[in-house]
Amino acid sequence: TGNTPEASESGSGSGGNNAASSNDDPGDTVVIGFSAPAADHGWMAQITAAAQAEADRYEDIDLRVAEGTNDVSAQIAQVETFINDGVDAIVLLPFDGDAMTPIALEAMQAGIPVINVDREFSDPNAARVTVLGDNYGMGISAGQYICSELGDQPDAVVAEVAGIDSLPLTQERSQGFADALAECGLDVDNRVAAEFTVESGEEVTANLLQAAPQIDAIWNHDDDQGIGVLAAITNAGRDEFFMVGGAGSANAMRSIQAGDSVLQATVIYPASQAADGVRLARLLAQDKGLSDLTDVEVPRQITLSAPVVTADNVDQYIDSAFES
Amino acid sequence: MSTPTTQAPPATGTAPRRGTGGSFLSGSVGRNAGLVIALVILCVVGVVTAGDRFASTDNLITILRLAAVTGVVSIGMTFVIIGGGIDLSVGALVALSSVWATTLATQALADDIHWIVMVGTALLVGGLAGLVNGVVIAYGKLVAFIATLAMLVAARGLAEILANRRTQTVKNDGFLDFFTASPLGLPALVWIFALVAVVGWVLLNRTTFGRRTFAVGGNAEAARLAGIRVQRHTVALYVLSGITCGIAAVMLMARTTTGSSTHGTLLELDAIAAVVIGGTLLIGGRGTIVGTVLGVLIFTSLSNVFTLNNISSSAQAVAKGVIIVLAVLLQQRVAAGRKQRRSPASTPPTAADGAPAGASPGVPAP
Amino acid sequence: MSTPTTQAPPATGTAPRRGTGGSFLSGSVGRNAGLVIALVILCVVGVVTAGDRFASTDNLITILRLAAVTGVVSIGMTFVIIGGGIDLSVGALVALSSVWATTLATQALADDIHWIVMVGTALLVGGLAGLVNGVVIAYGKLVAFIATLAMLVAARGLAEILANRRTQTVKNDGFLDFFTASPLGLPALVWIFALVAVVGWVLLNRTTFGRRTFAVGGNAEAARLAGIRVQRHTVALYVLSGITCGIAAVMLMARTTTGSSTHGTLLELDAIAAVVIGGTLLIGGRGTIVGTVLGVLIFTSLSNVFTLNNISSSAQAVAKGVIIVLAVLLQQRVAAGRKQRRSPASTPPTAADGAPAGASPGVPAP
Amino acid sequence: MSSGDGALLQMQGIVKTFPGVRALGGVDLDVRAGEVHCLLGQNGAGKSTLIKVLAGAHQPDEGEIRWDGEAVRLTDPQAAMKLGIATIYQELDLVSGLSVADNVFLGRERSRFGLSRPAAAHRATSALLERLGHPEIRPGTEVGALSAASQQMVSMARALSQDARLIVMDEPSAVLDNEEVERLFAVVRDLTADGVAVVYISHRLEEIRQVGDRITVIKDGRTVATGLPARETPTREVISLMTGRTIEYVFPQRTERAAVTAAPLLEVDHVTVPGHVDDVSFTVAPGEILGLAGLVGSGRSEVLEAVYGARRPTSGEVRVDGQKLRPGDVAAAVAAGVGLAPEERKSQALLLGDPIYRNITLSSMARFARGGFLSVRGEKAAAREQTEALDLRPVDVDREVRTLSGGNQQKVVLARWLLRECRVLLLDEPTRGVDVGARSEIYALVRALADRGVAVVVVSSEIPEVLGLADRVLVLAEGRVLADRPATALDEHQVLDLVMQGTPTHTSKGHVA
Ligand SMILES: Nc1ncnc2c1ncn2[C@@H]1O[C@H](COP(=O)(O)OP(=O)(O)OP(=O)(O)O)[C@@H](O)[C@H]1O
Ligand SMILES: Nc1ncnc2c1ncn2[C@@H]1O[C@H](COP(=O)(O)OP(=O)(O)OP(=O)(O)O)[C@@H](O)[C@H]1O
Ligand SMILES: [Mg+2]
Ligand SMILES: [Mg+2]
Repeated sequence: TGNTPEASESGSGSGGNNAASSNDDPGDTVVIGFSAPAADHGWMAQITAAAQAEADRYEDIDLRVAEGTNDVSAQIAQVETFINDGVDAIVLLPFDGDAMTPIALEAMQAGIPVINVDREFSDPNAARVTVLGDNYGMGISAGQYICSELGDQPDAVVAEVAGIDSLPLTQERSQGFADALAECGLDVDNRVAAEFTVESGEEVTANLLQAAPQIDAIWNHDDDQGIGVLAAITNAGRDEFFMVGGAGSANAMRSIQAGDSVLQATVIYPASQAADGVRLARLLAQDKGLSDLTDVEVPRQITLSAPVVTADNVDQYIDSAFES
Repeated sequence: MSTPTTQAPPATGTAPRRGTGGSFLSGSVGRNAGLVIALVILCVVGVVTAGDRFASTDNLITILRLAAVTGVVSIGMTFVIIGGGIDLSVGALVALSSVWATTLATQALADDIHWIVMVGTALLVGGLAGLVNGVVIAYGKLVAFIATLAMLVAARGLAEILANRRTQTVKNDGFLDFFTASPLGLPALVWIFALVAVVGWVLLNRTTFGRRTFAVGGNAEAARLAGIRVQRHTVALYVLSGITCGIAAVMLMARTTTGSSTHGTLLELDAIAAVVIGGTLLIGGRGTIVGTVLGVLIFTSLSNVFTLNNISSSAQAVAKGVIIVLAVLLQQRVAAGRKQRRSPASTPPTAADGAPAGASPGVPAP
Repeated sequence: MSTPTTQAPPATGTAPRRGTGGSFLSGSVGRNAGLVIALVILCVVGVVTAGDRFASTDNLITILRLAAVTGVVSIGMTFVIIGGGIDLSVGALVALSSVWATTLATQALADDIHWIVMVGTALLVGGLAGLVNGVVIAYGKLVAFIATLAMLVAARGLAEILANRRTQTVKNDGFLDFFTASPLGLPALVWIFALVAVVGWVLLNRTTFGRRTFAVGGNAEAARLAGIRVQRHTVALYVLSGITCGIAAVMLMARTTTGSSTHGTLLELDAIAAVVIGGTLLIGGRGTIVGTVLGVLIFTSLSNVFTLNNISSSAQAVAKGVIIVLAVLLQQRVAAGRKQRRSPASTPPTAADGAPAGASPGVPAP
Repeated sequence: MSSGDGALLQMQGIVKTFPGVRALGGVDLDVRAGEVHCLLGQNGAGKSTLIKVLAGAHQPDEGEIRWDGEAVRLTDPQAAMKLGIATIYQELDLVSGLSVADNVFLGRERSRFGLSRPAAAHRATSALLERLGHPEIRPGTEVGALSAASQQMVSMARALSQDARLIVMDEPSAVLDNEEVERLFAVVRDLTADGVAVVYISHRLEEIRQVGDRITVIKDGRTVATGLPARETPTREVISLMTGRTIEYVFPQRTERAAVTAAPLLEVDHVTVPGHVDDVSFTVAPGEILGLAGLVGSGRSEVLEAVYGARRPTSGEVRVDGQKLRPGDVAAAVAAGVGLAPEERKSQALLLGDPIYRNITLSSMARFARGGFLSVRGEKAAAREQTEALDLRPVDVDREVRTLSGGNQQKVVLARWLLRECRVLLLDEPTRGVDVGARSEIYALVRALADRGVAVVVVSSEIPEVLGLADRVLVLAEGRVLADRPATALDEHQVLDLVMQGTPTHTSKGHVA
């Protein structure tokens, strides 16, 4: 599941790159509560699936997966249930980091380590460890890639197909993208927002392509909706531009590898974060450290990088990419 | 309800139907016996499968606290639906109220004066948006479904603009302290829910406002001919619903310490489902607060039991669908059985016998 | 529609309503003059703000193609709603059908035999799920809202389990070639939409089935006593809706080259909104296919115009809410005006006069 | 009885137009305090529209209303109620989900600080119902569970509760039986003795003679006669004023029937519906008209419903032409050639929002369909034929049934079964709300159908109607058959006696579910 094949500090991966460490030896059974938003798109589904798969690798992990929900109030109740239940650790991918902060604090105060995944809490004390994808960095990476391709054309038309617009992470990605483009004198000429689903991707892109008769580059935040984005592009018979994806699904990477579509590159947003979280939760609960690191204590924050995958390096990533 | 034979179609308003008011215990709860049984079964399943983890006080409080937000909105929704309308905008109004009550400006004002300013803002915003709904529906004569759908879309957009799509954190300690306290061992949110439910019950069953709500929803023409100002009453119902959204916003703000344009997503479906499962007719004129409260509790306990038993979300979804159908069928059978016992002479209900309006969105159970 | 003077409440069944069938042009379109005007205004705005980018053939085809999926589902929904029901499960059924029709097994079968197997699977799955809806509602006597809500939850869960939450890619070239072709310059999807709309119109207005649908939705008891098998007919309506979901699934598979459990998210709201904005009463017994088609086109053009003008999604939302309300108000005024002209002697509509039932979810425009 | 000459109410030149219809084209009406003023007119003449104008429910286009000599504007129902005008509408205007007491005080709830006082309302309601002679209706009962007659009493109680100076009653007796009409009249006389004026609308001319003081006749939305003395004006004159024709108000000649020996067409064998129908058996021969007499609540409607399959009997069977009908299956009964014109036309028979022709062809659709495709033209032509035969107004078959007057709506239902050409026709109160002219036409029609070999069963609360129209009469009480005799062998008093014998106490008629 790991998208970081070079065995990054996250130390995760069903690839088992570092599975040799003694940390994998069975210990006391650890009950881990896991709560994430509704698995209403491939990346999020993969997050839960990877967490489950990670837990299955260890016979000493008992993972309690709460129903994915986009209702913060319901997600709070799930964490409350975990606290009542006295689980040993909680891996939490909040629908809204700020909104989940108080309940996470409560859990920490109750002595349950909370591993915050993907969307950050507003209070650092609310989590023992924070595993983050780098949303702003993703936008930067995408922007820089486009700059490198188009930097010499100040009039180039750049379009953006964002994800769910009301999520802060979308804002961060767009911000990073805009900032990086500004570096080379470009800006976003057309922007639409989809819902992370194939269908919405197709729909907004169909309209986008009508709005912009001539485009040089498109950044699409999410490879799930990207399938729809590509379908719309094929339907419209357009190929005058190149496209950069986001998240890094296997599908997208195969497309890049084949080089048969406008998709030239994608920016990885690791779907392994929750799996990392589960693994860290186990270590914390069993009072172990990260023996592979110099500082064996589990660190407070881990930010996963957002590398750009192109035809040149796709082979390196494709095996660990998630199927959406 | 009566024997299905004589069940008239919803559109005629002459269908024999179940009682509305009635005394609290013998009436409302009795009439909702099926729901109570469904809830009890759910609890038994919870205890059997999760043991003490389910039956603990903490867990029950968790269920109640989760039920509180949806519950408050559902009470307002009950009024609107009994009055013959529907309010799809509740989730968006919760979001808008929460955002408005947590803007920097409002919070600054709250710091200067008192945190009650934030509460007032939330209620005011909810109430005003409800007023707009009501006026458009009653005087503009727009179909409620469309008018409140438009409000849903617009209010969420406005909330996003106000909040600039960021989550706004509540900084005011007075506010947080007040609403996260647990007087007498019950969280403030649960107290608020209880209060709103009781006030709602009294308002619906013991005041002229409540009587008129039934009349407006049951037969608006008759209500008009009886001298009730139907339009004005309709507006009042949507304002009421908007105010409950404001209350729910305050509760969410307390629970999450944030105001956000994503609060209350799909809350409208939860609320309507709770109201309808609680026996309120979608065509109006009929419904109970107790049924709504039971409906909310059933949905909340269901997810709690699922979470405790670690069922995968997809399987949960399938199970939830089946359980909803079973719960309502149970409620119907029990109600039919009670009816039988009360009037032993009446025909046993048979499938072939009448029950013509299965197709209708609001047809009561036989 | 008539002057508000005589507007009676829905619950009494005496509300003045618009005609149902009528000849195609003078009737349906004429009755929907307000919607046509709204659509024209929208187009004018599109041309003014986006010029050729809006008025180009490509763009119009884009609009039509995007309208097609929602459109097909809305046609089925129109039948269900006219028949006095509601189907909240359509989005989930689209997802389930699309997933089932794109499983490895189905695709293997399709490769062996013919891609029509995939189409057949989608239609069959949709139809069967509709059958379950219909049986639970007509014979189990569950409120349609709850029964189809349960189906929504369950079908999406089942789709997730089937697909293991993966997006399944359509590999069959025959299928893709057929459905992405553009005979006579119009995309296949648009042809399908047109075909479904025409068949739906004929079925509703020119056959005994359609006539029974109006009767069942208008007054189920009267329909039963007139010798119509109401329960059986109700089942047929939900099966019909399920089949349109299957068709929509095929169209989505063609459009996105995938089957996915996330297809059709919130499609139910879009479809119901289109049906209702098209003038179909939520209480049943009244509605037109033409109105529904116009409703779908209005919603689709709206997003198109917004995108062409590069408006932020939040501002789009606010504007959309306001425009929906304005469009419906316009439709009402125009209809009232037409009525006036037809009967010059009649009273000018006054607010004081009647119009009691603003509250009802299904109240027609005056 | 009429006290004082100063008119309490004067309406002059009232004009009211609906889209496409001029319902009132200049009506005058003056009512004195303490009198019973009868309003007569054919179906669709505009009586109900006039009283709705008076009640503030409709705004007139033109005309003047004077109350106590002063011009008033009745902008809404409240304005009329404030003046002291109480109205009992023709269409029951109750909220079926609310209790009796709630309905009586709807809009004028007994309350203190906004909190309702159910006990006070219940007490007051009990007193009113007692005064109306219906103590058995409990104030807490839900109105939807009451029979139509009891609901009428609730409307009445509501009017009385307003302490009005003028009470308008639009066909209050339509759903009542003889005895209840008598009690109603007693109340009316009490009221007028107290100086309250009553506007009384009915199609039963004998009632007008019993209770009325003066008559106003409306024809096609215009007053054609006013202030006629109710008792002295000859029936013939009233009818000709109403209809513009002279019609003999008589029943059609019974056909001399040797047919009694013919094999029965409809056989009802020991049918029991618990609580409603108790072991009822009878047969009807082709060409025979069977009348069912009995008090309201005696189970006559239920017998028809059981025969028709709308209600499922627990035992017994129904045969048509020797073929057993599937119990509880209306469609099977219709397919076997049985038709039912139900008691509550609005809720049970009509698609109010649909045009007339669709209502008429609803049960005969197959005839106009080829391969499921309908010929609307054929439908309309056939419907027009029926409306002409029944003198249904308006003649435009595209008109929505909702906009028709009550009596014309009844004709639409009859037209449906005439078109269907059934072999067995079940008519539940076929002339309820139908004017005298149309009544005679309906009688003639029913007889003509019988002569064509149709077996007809008629339920009516008007005993003379049953006796006059039917060949044979079944007297029912509490769901049992008390007598089965040729109509000629019975008279009104005998029927009433039978009914009374079969009904031990009259409170047992409690119409409570
Ligand atoms: N809401 C309405 N819209 C259109 N036309 C109407 C409406 N109400 C009544 N009419 C028409 O007005 C005329 C008078 O109807 P009204 O109900 O006053 O008759 P009526 O004298 O009470 O008849 P009946 O004895 O059958 O009750 C009829 O032609 C009727 O069709
Ligand atoms: N919906 C109902 N539920 C329970 N009981 C009912 C219902 N409708 C009628 N009844 C009861 O059934 C009995 C027969 O009623 P119904 O009025 O149909 O008799 P009927 O002889 O046909 O009188 P009518 O002259 O009014 O037609 C009465 O006791 C009545 O109260
Ligand atoms: Mg009348
Ligand atoms: Mg009866």
